[in-house]
Amino acid sequence: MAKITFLEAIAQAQHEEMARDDSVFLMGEDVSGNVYGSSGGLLEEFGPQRVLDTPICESGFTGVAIGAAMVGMRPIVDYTIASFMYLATDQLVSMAAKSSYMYGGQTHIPAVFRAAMFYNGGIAAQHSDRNYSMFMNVPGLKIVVPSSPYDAKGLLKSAIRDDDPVLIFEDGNLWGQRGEVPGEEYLLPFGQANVLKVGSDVTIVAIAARVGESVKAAERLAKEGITAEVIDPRTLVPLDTHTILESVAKTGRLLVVDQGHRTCGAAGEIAAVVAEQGFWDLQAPIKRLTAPDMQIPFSTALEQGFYPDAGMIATAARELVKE
Amino acid sequence: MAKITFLEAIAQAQHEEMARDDSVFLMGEDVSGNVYGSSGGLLEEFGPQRVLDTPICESGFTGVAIGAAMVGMRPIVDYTIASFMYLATDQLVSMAAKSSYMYGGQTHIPAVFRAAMFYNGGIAAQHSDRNYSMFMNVPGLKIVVPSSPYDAKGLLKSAIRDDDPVLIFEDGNLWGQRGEVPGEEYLLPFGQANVLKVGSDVTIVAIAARVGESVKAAERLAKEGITAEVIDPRTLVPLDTHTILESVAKTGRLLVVDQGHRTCGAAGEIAAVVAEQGFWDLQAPIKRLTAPDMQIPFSTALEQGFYPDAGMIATAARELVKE
Amino acid sequence: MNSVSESLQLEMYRRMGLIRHFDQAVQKLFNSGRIPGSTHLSIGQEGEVVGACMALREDDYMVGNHRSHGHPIGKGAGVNALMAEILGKATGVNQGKGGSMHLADFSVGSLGESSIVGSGLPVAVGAALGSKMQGNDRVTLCFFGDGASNQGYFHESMNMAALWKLPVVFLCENNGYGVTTPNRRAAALEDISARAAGYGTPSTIVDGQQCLAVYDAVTEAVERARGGDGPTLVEAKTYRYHHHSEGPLYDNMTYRPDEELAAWKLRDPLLLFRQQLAGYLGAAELDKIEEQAQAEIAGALEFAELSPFPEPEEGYTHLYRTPIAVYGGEL
Amino acid sequence: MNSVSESLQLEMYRRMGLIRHFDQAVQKLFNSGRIPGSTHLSIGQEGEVVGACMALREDDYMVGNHRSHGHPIGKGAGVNALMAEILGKATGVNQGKGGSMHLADFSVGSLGESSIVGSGLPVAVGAALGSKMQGNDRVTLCFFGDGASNQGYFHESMNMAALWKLPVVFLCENNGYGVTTPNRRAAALEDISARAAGYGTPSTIVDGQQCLAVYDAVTEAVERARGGDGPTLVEAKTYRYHHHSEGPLYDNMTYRPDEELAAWKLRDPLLLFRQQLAGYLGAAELDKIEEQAQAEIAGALEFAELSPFPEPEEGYTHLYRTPIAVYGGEL
Ligand SMILES: Cc1ncc(C[n+]2csc(CCOP(=O)(O)OP(=O)(O)O)c2C)c(N)n1
Ligand SMILES: Cc1ncc(C[n+]2csc(CCOP(=O)(O)OP(=O)(O)O)c2C)c(N)n1
Ligand SMILES: [Mg+2]
Ligand SMILES: [Mg+2]
Repeated sequence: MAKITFLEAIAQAQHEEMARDDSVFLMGEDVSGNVYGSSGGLLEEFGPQRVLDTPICESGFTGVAIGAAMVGMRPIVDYTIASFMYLATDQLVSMAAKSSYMYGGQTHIPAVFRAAMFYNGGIAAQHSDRNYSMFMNVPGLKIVVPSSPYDAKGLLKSAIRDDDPVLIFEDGNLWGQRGEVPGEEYLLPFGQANVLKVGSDVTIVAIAARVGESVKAAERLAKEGITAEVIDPRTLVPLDTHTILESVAKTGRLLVVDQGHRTCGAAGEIAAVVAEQGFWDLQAPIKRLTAPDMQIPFSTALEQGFYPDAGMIATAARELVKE
Repeated sequence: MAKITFLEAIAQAQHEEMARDDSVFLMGEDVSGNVYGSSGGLLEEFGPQRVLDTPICESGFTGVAIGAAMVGMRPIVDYTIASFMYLATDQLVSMAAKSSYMYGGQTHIPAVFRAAMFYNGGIAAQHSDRNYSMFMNVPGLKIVVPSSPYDAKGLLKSAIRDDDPVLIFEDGNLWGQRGEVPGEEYLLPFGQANVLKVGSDVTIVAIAARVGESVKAAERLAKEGITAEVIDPRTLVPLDTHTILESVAKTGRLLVVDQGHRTCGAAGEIAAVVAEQGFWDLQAPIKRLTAPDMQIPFSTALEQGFYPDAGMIATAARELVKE
Repeated sequence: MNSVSESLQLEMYRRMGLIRHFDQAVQKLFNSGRIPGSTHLSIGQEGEVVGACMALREDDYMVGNHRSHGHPIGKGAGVNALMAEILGKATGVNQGKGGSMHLADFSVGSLGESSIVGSGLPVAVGAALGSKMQGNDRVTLCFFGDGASNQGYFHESMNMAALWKLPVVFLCENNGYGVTTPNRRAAALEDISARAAGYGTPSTIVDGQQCLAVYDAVTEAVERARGGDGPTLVEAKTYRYHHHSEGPLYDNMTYRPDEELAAWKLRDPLLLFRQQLAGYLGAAELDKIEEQAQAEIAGALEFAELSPFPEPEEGYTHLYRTPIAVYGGEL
Repeated sequence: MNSVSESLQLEMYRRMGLIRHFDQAVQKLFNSGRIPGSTHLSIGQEGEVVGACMALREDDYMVGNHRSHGHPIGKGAGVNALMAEILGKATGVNQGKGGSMHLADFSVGSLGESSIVGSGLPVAVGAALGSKMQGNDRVTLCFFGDGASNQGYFHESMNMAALWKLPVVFLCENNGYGVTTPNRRAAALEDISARAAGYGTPSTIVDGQQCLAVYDAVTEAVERARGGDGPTLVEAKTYRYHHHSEGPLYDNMTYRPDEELAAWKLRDPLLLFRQQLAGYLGAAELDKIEEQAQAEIAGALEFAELSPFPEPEEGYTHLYRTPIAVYGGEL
């Protein structure tokens, strides 16, 4: 199997789906220029109509995508950075998420909204958002957080074929990471978690780039005789609660690791689900490891330590196992 | 003490603070016309400059409020309906919440953003949002959810004097409700929960209009010999975890009641805090009662039963106590 | 105007009548407490609604807003399912999920009525983009109010449509007010059409009470759009006889002078239509049409009344086209 | 122009030199990996930056954007704290929390540089509203790019400012591109100033490479604003010599022709300033000023380099002015 980067996997998925289905097109600021590397070759192959550069107007072009979807197109919107979704929140919530429901199924919005998260890069408060949790609170959206090139490709292809609005949050810290991706076509279903490590002492549920850190932590813990089960939900909506609960039934301990803010974040949701449905299996308090409820500073001297890394994860897991 | 409506309490708070401090002013669509009843008399007393009707441009006029706050004004922005905050999300998150931090304390944004929640009124998906949870995920904001006229007045006055951006979510179902409000001036501090009923069998934490439903439920339960402790956090950011944890230490059981959506909602956050910090006190699984993760339908035939009422709360509490 | 066939004129008059009677029926229902939420009537604006919609082809698209009982009717929707929707019935066009503020009928190209002011504008541009990409020659008509024209959406949508020369017609229903705020206290210039110059887009102001004048202006705009020459901004000056929405909220409000309302009523679009056609189409003929419209609405009302409410379980459908498990309350 | 005093002209030249050398120093730092994140230089645009800022009074306000190393300098900020901020040091103007995209210095009326494109526009309008309410006569100058002019914020801000006749000057830095997209592929009309007509707002196009021309245009706009006659839109045609941001992302990109860049460099704002003043201000004098500017930046660099990084605990301050307990990571 070829080893390609996360970004190349995204590019491949877009390429394949655009070749397969004429109604798929890409839009966003500077997409034809392939500034970040996820749209390379698309302009040459599909032309400027299907690789559509937009003016800088996130709220407007999100509405454009929704309108196009209503008449049968399948837009992929690239926001480049997740922070810019705030400008498009009205269209994402009031229109994309609600149209199918409020029109009683007369329409549906098969659109994909891609956004990269560039936290941990000295890019300061206005560009470092990891805001999937806010959108998890909105019924009608599906939320995808791939953690590897393989997942990115398979989940993005599924998202493009999905008939509902799908938000894909790409972890910028993974963009350059390489991983094996098969040559043959494959799709990954929504709502099926990936168990990366099997273990019986503690369950670690991790999101996006925290998955890799958790695997590293699990490897360190293994040397100490602690076996951690590492679960990547892959999609946060729908959430594979079954796999998580089964794991907790076995381990009795849950650590949730998330680079997002804590309050009302994805980690809290997962914790709440287990506190409700897996309570009798728990042998210790649930623990969340998240970014602080703080805005993101520019200086590396300040930002370092903001996001849970392998060391912090291992420490937290060790403490949990002791309880 | 006089019995006044929730809306009158809001109007009083605004009136008193505008009279006290020249830098306080009200802005929003149709505020001078007092359409909904929270700005009555203000135009006559303070004139059109301090009761400023804006064009319909939520993103823009939110930015205007922020700019005015930066130069020393203390705007109160009235969105009328919380659903319209989605248009202003960029300004609320990228500017209001982040400015103090990213400019290293050179500035701060003493602005109040008021929004009413009109769910349960046949007003359909685009006007029925109860979206405080989304904003709880944003560090830098303070989030207030009053549940009575007394609280509304005291908390709004505190919000206006607070030096940070405060979002106040007013439950439209409470606007007409009457309650006692003292003639003398008072302020309510942020981060101090209100214990409405003392009990030892189960802790019920409820938000906004769910507080009244929970009190009703507690009264029914009392007749059956079950004593429920009903806690209203009053402010969700900051959250008075201390009062909640102390209560759970006594009751061993937690029910969280919220009219918001479930996933990544306020109820989940409260559940997660207790699953982490109050775990050893718990004698039963935590339970959330929330609106479904569904958009809001127009037809009363469909919307009824969407939000936990006294009956549903009592049933859930009974089940919890049995476990 | 003389090119407008007699049958088309009759149909215009019929649809104006349908809208008038539809909204009058809705008003009664609302006053008797039968309609939850809030409802916005377009009585007084029927001329521009019908004139604009009828300039479209049947397979063209139309986007409305919160004041959109008339828009789908103008586009040719059947009134039964619309009325049933207003009452929250299972037979409603949205099966009771949308109600008064979302009266869309996709089967006639009515692509949704979003009640978030201004939010329909980019959606209309998107539909036009879709048509262009699909290589068909459909045009999208977008209704929006004077108040909506102050949203950023207006600017972004005008710019993209002009830049990409998309087949879209922007129809500003300038009824002088957004809720209680007069346009002159919300927009820097009273003529919204003045803004078109910033995008190199043609624009025109038309008397919204003259159905045929609107028809002509929009027909020209539609031709331009269909011919690949991009958008046009048509501003129809009009008036709503009712307050912003039904109910007691606006009783005793003085935001607009009584004489203003009275003056506009003298220029009622149905009245003007009759005057304009006098001699050419007989009064008896027009009376008959109006009576038929009234009867059709009475029938719709009966249909709606007799229809069942949806079952509670129906509240949990249609969120997704490809459903996933979600927390569903007590179900 | 002749009314501009010699000392003011010298100061203009000095600030242009400061900005040029500041950004050149930043470029070197970035290339050597000393600056995290991304950084946007305004080399080539110094003329409009300084010309506009110097038309302000010291107590006036100014709002910048992502390309705002120069804006606070133009407004009179000291360069030490700015440079220290770029390096993420504790002595930075934002104590290391903001960095290159947020170089605000509130002490000189620089009210923040928001890197969300367009978001500074309504904030500037708000500052102007505040001034009006407070009854002082301060003016707010708002910088924004050609790309930003396509955001809804532009429209909403122009409308409110014009409607309320607020003391604000909108300065569009039209450098022809937003990242790699030429203005003509993003805006329906190339002249952003054409949009002012839609709000009844005066507008003017000015050669952004001619510092004094910009100064004159903005001075007029500032006078209008201060006099209570509302906003003006000034469009400065300019060019950035560098790509959108530093780093390898744009290497080998062909979105703009080499000849275009070369042609603009012939009209370098510092060069043109010297030419225009030739004879009037001596070359020697100007050389000296530029050398002093260079030395000042060298000093700032040294100050920044020698300054300590903030302590990790500092990452947990300033979120609120009235602090509340929040989850604070490992602290
Ligand atoms: C984004 C948003 N802001 C505010 C409202 C409340 N609102 C509903 S209609 C309306 C006035 C709209 O005025 P206009 O666009 O002129 O349309 P008209 O009602 O006059 O037909 C307002 C403010 C809303 N629905 N959406
Ligand atoms: C809302 C938003 N969208 C996109 C971006 C990414 N971005 C940063 S600068 C820029 C181009 C801005 O162009 P322009 O306004 O012309 O300013 P210039 O960079 O040319 O000075 C873009 C797209 C952003 N920062 N904010
Ligand atoms: Mg109107
Ligand atoms: Mg530019």
